[in-house]
Amino acid sequence: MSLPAAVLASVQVLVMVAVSPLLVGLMRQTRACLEGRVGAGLVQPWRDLRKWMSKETLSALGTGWTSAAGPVIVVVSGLLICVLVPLVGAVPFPSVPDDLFVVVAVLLLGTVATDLVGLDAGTAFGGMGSSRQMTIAALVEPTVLVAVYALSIPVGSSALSRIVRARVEDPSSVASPVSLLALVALAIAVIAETGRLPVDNPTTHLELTMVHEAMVLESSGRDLGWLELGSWLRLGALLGLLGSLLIPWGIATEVTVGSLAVGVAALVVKLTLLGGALAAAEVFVAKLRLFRVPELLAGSFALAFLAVTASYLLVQAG
Amino acid sequence: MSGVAGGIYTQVSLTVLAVLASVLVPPAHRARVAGMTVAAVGVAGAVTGALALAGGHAGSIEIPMSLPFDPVVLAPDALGGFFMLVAGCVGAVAAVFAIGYVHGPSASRTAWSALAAFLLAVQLVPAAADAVSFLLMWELMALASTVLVLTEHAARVEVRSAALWYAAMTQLSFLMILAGFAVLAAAGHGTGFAAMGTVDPGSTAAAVAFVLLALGFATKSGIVPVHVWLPRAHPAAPSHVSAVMSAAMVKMGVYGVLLVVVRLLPGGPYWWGLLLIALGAVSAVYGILQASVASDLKRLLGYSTTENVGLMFLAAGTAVLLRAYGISVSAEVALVACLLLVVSHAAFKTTLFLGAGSVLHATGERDLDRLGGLGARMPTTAAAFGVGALGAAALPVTCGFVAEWALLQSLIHGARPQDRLVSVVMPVSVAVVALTAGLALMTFVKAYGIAFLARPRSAEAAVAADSPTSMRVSLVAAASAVVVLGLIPGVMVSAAARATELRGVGPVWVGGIDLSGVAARLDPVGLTVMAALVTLPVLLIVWRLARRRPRRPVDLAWGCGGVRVSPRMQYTATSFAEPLSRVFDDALRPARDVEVTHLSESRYLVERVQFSQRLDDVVEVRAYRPVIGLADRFGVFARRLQNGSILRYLGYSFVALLLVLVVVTL
Amino acid sequence: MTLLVLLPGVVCLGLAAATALRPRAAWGRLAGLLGAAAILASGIALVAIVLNGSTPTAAGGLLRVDALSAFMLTVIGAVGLTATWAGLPARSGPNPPGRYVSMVCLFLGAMSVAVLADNLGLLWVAVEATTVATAFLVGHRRSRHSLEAAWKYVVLGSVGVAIAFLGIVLLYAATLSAGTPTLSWSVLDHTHPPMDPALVTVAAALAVLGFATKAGLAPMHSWLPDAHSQAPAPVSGLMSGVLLSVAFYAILRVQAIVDPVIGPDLMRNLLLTAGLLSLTVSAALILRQRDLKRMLAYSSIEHMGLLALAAATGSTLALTAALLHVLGHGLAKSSTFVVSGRILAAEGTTQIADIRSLHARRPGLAVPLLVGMAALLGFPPFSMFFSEVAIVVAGFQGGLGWVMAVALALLLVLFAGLARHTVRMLFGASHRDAAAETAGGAPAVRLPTAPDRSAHGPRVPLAIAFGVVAVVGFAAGPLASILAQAASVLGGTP
Amino acid sequence: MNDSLFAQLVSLCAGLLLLSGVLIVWRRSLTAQVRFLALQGAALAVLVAVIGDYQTSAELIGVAALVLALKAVLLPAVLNRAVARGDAGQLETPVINTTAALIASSLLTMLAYVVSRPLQAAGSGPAAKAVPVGIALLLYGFLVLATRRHAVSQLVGFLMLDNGIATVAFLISGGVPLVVELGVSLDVLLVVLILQVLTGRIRTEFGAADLDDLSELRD
Repeated sequence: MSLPAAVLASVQVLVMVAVSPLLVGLMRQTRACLEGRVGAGLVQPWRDLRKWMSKETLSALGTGWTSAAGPVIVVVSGLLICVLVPLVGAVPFPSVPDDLFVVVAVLLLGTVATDLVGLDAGTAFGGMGSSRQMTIAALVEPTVLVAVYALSIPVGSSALSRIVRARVEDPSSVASPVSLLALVALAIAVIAETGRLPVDNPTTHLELTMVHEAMVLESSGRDLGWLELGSWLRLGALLGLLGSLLIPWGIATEVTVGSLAVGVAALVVKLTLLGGALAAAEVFVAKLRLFRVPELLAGSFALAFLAVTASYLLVQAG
Repeated sequence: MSGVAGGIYTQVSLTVLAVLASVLVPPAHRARVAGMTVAAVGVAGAVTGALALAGGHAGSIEIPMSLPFDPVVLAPDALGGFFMLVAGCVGAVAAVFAIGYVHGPSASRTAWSALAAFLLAVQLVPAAADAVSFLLMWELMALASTVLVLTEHAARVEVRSAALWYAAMTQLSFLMILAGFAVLAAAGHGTGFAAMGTVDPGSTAAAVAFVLLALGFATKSGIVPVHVWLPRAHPAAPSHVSAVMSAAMVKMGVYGVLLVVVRLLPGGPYWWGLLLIALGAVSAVYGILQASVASDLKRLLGYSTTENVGLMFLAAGTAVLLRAYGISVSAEVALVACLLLVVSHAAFKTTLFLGAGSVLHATGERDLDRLGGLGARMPTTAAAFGVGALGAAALPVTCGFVAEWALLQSLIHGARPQDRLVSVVMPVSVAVVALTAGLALMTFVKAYGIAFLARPRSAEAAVAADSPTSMRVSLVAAASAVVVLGLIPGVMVSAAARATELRGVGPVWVGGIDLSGVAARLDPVGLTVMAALVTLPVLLIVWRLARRRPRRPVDLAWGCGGVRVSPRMQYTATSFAEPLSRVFDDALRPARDVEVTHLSESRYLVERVQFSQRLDDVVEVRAYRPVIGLADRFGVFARRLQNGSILRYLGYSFVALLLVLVVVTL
Repeated sequence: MTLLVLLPGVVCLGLAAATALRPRAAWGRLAGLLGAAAILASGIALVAIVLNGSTPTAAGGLLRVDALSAFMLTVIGAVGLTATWAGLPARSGPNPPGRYVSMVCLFLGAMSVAVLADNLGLLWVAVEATTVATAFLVGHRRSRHSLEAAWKYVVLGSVGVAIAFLGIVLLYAATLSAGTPTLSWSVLDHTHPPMDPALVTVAAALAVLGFATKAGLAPMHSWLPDAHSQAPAPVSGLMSGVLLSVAFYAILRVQAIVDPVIGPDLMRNLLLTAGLLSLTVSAALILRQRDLKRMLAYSSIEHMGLLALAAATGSTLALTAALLHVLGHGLAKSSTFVVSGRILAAEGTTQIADIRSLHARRPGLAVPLLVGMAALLGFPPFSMFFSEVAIVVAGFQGGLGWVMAVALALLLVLFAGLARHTVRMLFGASHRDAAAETAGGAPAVRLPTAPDRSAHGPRVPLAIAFGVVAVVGFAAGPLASILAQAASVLGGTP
Repeated sequence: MNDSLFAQLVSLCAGLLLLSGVLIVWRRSLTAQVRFLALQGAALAVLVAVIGDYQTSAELIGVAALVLALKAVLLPAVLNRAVARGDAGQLETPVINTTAALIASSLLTMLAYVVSRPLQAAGSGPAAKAVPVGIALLLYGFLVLATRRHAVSQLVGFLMLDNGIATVAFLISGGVPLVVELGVSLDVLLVVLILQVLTGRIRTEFGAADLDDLSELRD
C-alpha cells in the first residue's frame, strides 16, 4: 500500500464520519424550514448518536449473534465505501483498485447485514422491512451496474478513480448526453439504495410504508447507533460520489496538504448542494406505493441502458 | 505407465473396492468403511485431475471393445483434468458428509455402490478422448444417478415421478449428444476427438452437430427450457447426492459445451455464441426467479443451479461470440470467467446442499416456512450455510464474487463501437447478469434469514441439534473452500488459464487476479486487510461500550402493545418473496386462492380468511404437459391397430404383399 | 467335425423323441436343458474350429458351418440354456408334461438346423418346423387365450413363411436360368452365376417379406404380441430371444446373396421401411401398454427394428453391432421373460396396473426385472448400449442420417414408455401406503406381511445371463474376431 | 409329347386351377369349397405330371403322385373331417359380400398378370406363360384368408395360397430339389393337421369355429 493513498483514505474516512451526520441534519433542517417547522438543528444527529451509544442495549428473545454483529458490519461497509470512493481525491491504492463493482458489492454487504438484523428480530415488522428492502435492492442492481458500464466505456475501465480523473481532466465530458443519462440513472439508484423519497420515507413509522425503519425497529442502544451511522455514511458517500462525477472540480489528484484541503472543502460544498437539493425535492414528492417502485426503477434502468447504447451509437455516428 | 493412467486405474480399483465394501461390510460399520472408500475415489479423481491439468496429455488407457470402433481411449487433457479435479473434490466432501447423513434406504448396499459408481463416472466423463468412451461414461453417470434419485422411493410418493422425469430428460440429452457426435464422426471419418477436430467449423455438419450437442448438454445442465427434471430430481435425491449432482454432474454439461467450442470445433461462427448466450440468459433469469419464490429449500437450490449454469453458458457464449469477432482478449477473459464460475459454483453449491442436508437431517424439514431459529441450535451448519449463501449471492470475499466480477469485466470490455451486434448484446448481458445477481441476493438472504434466524416456526425446528462430526467436518471443508478461493482467486485463475492455454490473465501478488488484457485487477486480500483496518477502531469502541454496559436480553420483541409476539407472526419465506412474486406475476403465474368465510350474522364481518398459493413451473405446465397429453391420446388411439381380429392382421400382410409386388415389378 | 455339426440336431431330435415316448421319465424335466447345453457346446467348439480357418460341412453339404452359423448356433445355445434352466419349475412343482419338453427340444433342434443349413430350402423347412413346434407350446395352457394366440400364430406365421418360400422358388428359378440350379449360398458365393436381376429382385422382396413375418418386423408382426404373451414364459423367452433372430438371420443370408446381383438399394429400402415401421408400431403401442408380457413383446419388435436398420446400413460396424445386439438382446430378453413368468406365478397377474411396489414387496423378483429392463433400455455396461451406439454411428456414417434421427426420436418415446411402466410396477411405497393410495382403501394386491425375498426359481442362470450381457460389450479377443468374420461373411463394406 | 399338345395341356390345367380358385372365392358353403380345393389339387397334380412327362423326368412324375396324394386326397379329407365334425354345408358370411369378392378376384387376376412379367421373363415357353395363374391363386388364397370368418375356410385359403406357390414353382423351374419338396409337403401337412386340431379345440371352447370370437387378445 502506498502512503499517499493511505493518507487520502484516512482523511476521507475521518471527514465523512464527521460530515455525514451533519449532512443528515442539514437535510432534515431544510425540510423543516420548507415545511415551516423550527427543526432540530444541524447537529441533532450527533446528539442522537451520543445518546444511543450511551444507552443500554436490549436484545429480544430468539435474536442471536446476527443482531449484534449486523450493525457493526453495516457501519464497516459504510466506512469501506468511504475509503474506496474518490471523494476528496482520486488517488487509488495500487493493489486495491477502487473498482466500481467492488464498491457496489461492499454496499450490498451493508444492505444484507441490515436485512438480516431485521429478520433476526423475529417480528412481522422486521421481516416486512427486509423483504421490501431486498426487493428494491434486487431491482436496483441492474440500474447500478449498467450505469457503471456506461460510465466505464469512455475510459475503458471500471475503476472509479480513473473515471473521475478523466472527468477532472476534461470537465466537458460531464455534459455529454451519455454521462448525463448515466448520472440521472445513478441518482435514482442512489435514492433507492439510501431509502429516500419517493422510494422510502425515512421519517415515517407507518407499517404500510416504512422500509428502513421497520428493520431497525427492534434495535436499541449502540446497535441502533451503528445502524443509523452506517446508513448515514452510505448516504454521504453515495451523494459524494455523485458529486465527484457530476461536479468534478476540486478533486485532489495528488496528495498534498493544499490539494487535500481544497478537496475537503469541495466535498463539503458538493454535499451541501446535493443534500439541500435532495431534501428540497423530497418536500414536493410523495412516497410511491411499493408496487409502483418497480416502474421508477425500470425507468432508471431504461435511462442507463440508453446511456450505454448511446455511447456506442454516438461513437459510430461520429 | 504415466501418472494420469495410474490415477485412472486407481480410481477404478478404488471404486471396485468401495462396491465390495458396501456389499460385504455389515450395516453397523458400512457407512464408515464405504464412505471413506468412496471419499478415496473422489480424492484419487482430484489428484488425477490435477496431474492431467499440470501435464496436459499425460497418459491414456484404451478400453478393449468387441465391436470394431475406432480406439476407445481415456486420455484427459488439461481442460478435462480441470473438471475432473473439481468433480473429485466435490465427491470426496460429499462422501464424507454421507457417512453421518445416510440412514434407512440411503444407507443400503445399493445406495453406497451406486454412489461409488456415480462418482467414478462423473470423474471419467472429462477423461474421455473419443465419442464412445464419452458416451459410455455419460450413460453410466445417468444410470447411477437415476438409481440414487430413486433411493427414497418407498418413503415419498413424489420420488417416482421425479426419477421418471429425470430418466426421460437424461435420455433425451443422451440421444441428442449421440446424434451430434455421430454427425461429427461421419464428417470427420472417426469417433476419436482428434478426428472430429478436423471438421471445418463453418460446414453444415458442424452446425448441425453443434446445435444437437449444445441442446444435449444444455438438457443435462438444467438449462431452460429443458430444465424440468432439475427442480424435481434435486429434492428427491438424498442431499449428498444432490450436492454431487448439482456441483459436479451438471458441470459435465458445461464441460461438454467447452469441449465442443474449445477443443473440437474452435472458432465457430458468431451465432453459436448467440445461441449459448440466449440459452444462458434465459436460464439465469428464469432460474433465479423461480428460486427467489421457492420455499422448499432444496428446490430453491436446484433452481439456483439452473441460474448459475445459465451464467456459465452465457460466459462460454460470450467467449465464442467475441472470438468470432476477433476480440480475443475479452474472449479469453470470458472463458476464464466461465471456468471460475464452474469452480465457485461447485464450492458454494456443495456447501449449500450439504447444509440443507444437515438441516433435513436435524429437523426432517425442507420447507423454509416450517424452519427458523436454527442459527442458535446448529451453529456450524448455520455458519457454513451462511458462507455458502454469501458465495451464491456473489458478495465479497467469496469465490462467487470473484467469478461474477470476472464475467462482468469480460462483458464491459467486450464491445467495440464498430461491431453493432456485439455492442447490443453486451449491455443486455450485463443487465441480465446484474438482475440475476440482485435476485440471487434476495434469494439467499431469504434462505439464510428465514431458516437460521429469528424463532422456530415448527416443533421440529425448535428441538433441532447440530449434526454428527463427519457432516460438520465436510461442511466446514466446503465452506472454507468458498472463502479461501475467494481470498486468493489467483490459484483458480492460473488453473483455468492452464486448462484453456490462455495468456491474458494471471495472478498478482497475494493470489489476486490481474486481467492485464482488459486492464482490471482484483485483490481480495488487500480489500480484506483494508476492511480489517477500518473495523479495528469500531470494534475497539464496541468493546469499551460493552464493558461499560453489556447488552441485556429481554424476553420478547415489541408486540405493538398488548399482543404477545408468537413465532407464527413472523414473516415466512412465502411472505418474504411475496412482493417479488407480485412484481414478476406475469412471468411466474402463481395460482393464488383467497377464501373468505363471512360471519353468519353479517357479511361485513369476516370469520376466517384462507390464503393458498401454488407455484408450478410455467415451462413445464405450458410446454411439456400438453405434449405428454398428446402422446397419451395417441397411445390410446394406436391401440386400434392391434384390435385382435386375425382378419385385420391378415389384411395387413396382404396389403404389404400387394404393395411390395407392385413396387418391385413396376 | 462332421459329428460336431450334426450333434445339435441329432441330440435335440433324440431327446424330443425320447421325451415323447417316455413322458413320465424323471429326467424329462432336464431334457430341454441337455439339448440347449449340447447346442451351446457344439456352438463354442465350432466357433473355435471356424476361427482356425476351416468351414466344416455335413450331410452332403446340406449343413455347412461358417463364422455366422457358428455364432448364431452359440447364441441359440446360450439363450436356450438360459431360458430352459431359468425356466425349470421349482423343485416342488410337478414335472411338465412330456409333450411340452419334447416340443421344446424339437424347437431348439429346428432352430439349430436352420442356422447350420447351407441351403435356403432347408433353412425354410427348418423355420417352418419351428412354427409347427411352437404352435403347441403357445397353445400349451389350454385356455381360450392361448388357443386364440396359437391360431393367430400358426396362420399368420405359415402364411408369411409361405410367401418366403415363393421367394426362394423364384431365386431357384433365377439360378436355374443362370445355368447353375442351386439354393446353397456357399455355391452362389463362390460362383456368381449371371442371374436375371428383375427376377432376383422379386425373389428377394418376397423372401424378405416372408421371413420378416417370423422376425416380427412390422407390418407382419401382428402375431407376435399375442403369441409372446400367451406362451409359457420360457417359451416366450426362446421365441423372442432366438426365434426372431433366426428369422432375421435368414434375411441376412438372402441379403448377402442378392446384394451382389442387384445392388444394395432394394434390400436397404425394404429394411429401412420395415425398421422404421417396427419402431413406430412398438413406440405407439408401448405408450399405453397394460400388460407386462405384451410390453416385453413390443420391445422385441423395437429391437428387431433396430436390427433391420443395422442391416440396411450394411457397413462392417453396423453388421457386427447387429450380431452383438442379437446376442445381448437374446440373453436379456429371455431372462426378463422368465422373470415376468415368475411374477405371473407369484402375483397371479401380468397387468401392469395390478403390480405395485414390487421392489418393496418382492425384491427377489424386482431386482432381476430391473436389471433386465436396464439392459433392454440400452444402459451400459450392458452390450446393447454399445451395439445401439454403433448402429447409430454407422447409420450416420452410411448417409442414413435422417432415418437415424427419426429412429432416435422413436427410441426416446420407447424409453419414456418402458421406463414409465417399469417405475410404476417396481417402485413406490410398500403395501400399507399402496393400500392407502387406492381410493377404496382396500389393498390393490394381496400382499405378504413381510417382503418376500425368494426368487421363485433358480437365480444362477439369470445372474450368469446378465453377467454375460454386461461383459460381452468389452470382451475383445475371440468374440471380436468371430463377430468380424461373421460380418465379413455377410460382405460388410468397411 | 410335342410342344403344342404340351402347351394345350398346360393351359388347360392352368385354366382348371384358375377356375377352381374363382369358384372357391365364389361359393360360401364349406363343403363346396373343400370339393373345389380337391379339384384344384388334382389339376395341380396333372400339371406336374404333364411337365414331368414333357421334361421326361421320373422325379417329377413321382412328385406328381405325391402332390395328388397330398393335395387332392389327404388334405381335403382332413378338411372334410374338420367340417363334418360340426356344421356341414353351413353357409358362412364373409366380411365382404360375394359380388365384391368376385370383383376383387378379377382385379387380383389382372394384378397377377401385371406383376408376374419379370417372372415370365426368366423362363420361356408355355410353362412360363402360365405363371400368372399361380400368382393369381396365391392372391385368391390371401383374399379368402383375409375375408372369411370360418376357421375351415381359412384353412382352404391357406391351402389355395400354397397351391399357388407350388404352381409357380413347377411352372417356372420344374419344382425345387426333391428333399426340399418333401420337407415342404411335410410341413404343409403338419400345419394343416395342427390347424385342424386347433379348429376342434376352438369349437369346444367357443362353441363355433367363428374367428370373430378370437379377438380377446388385443391392446
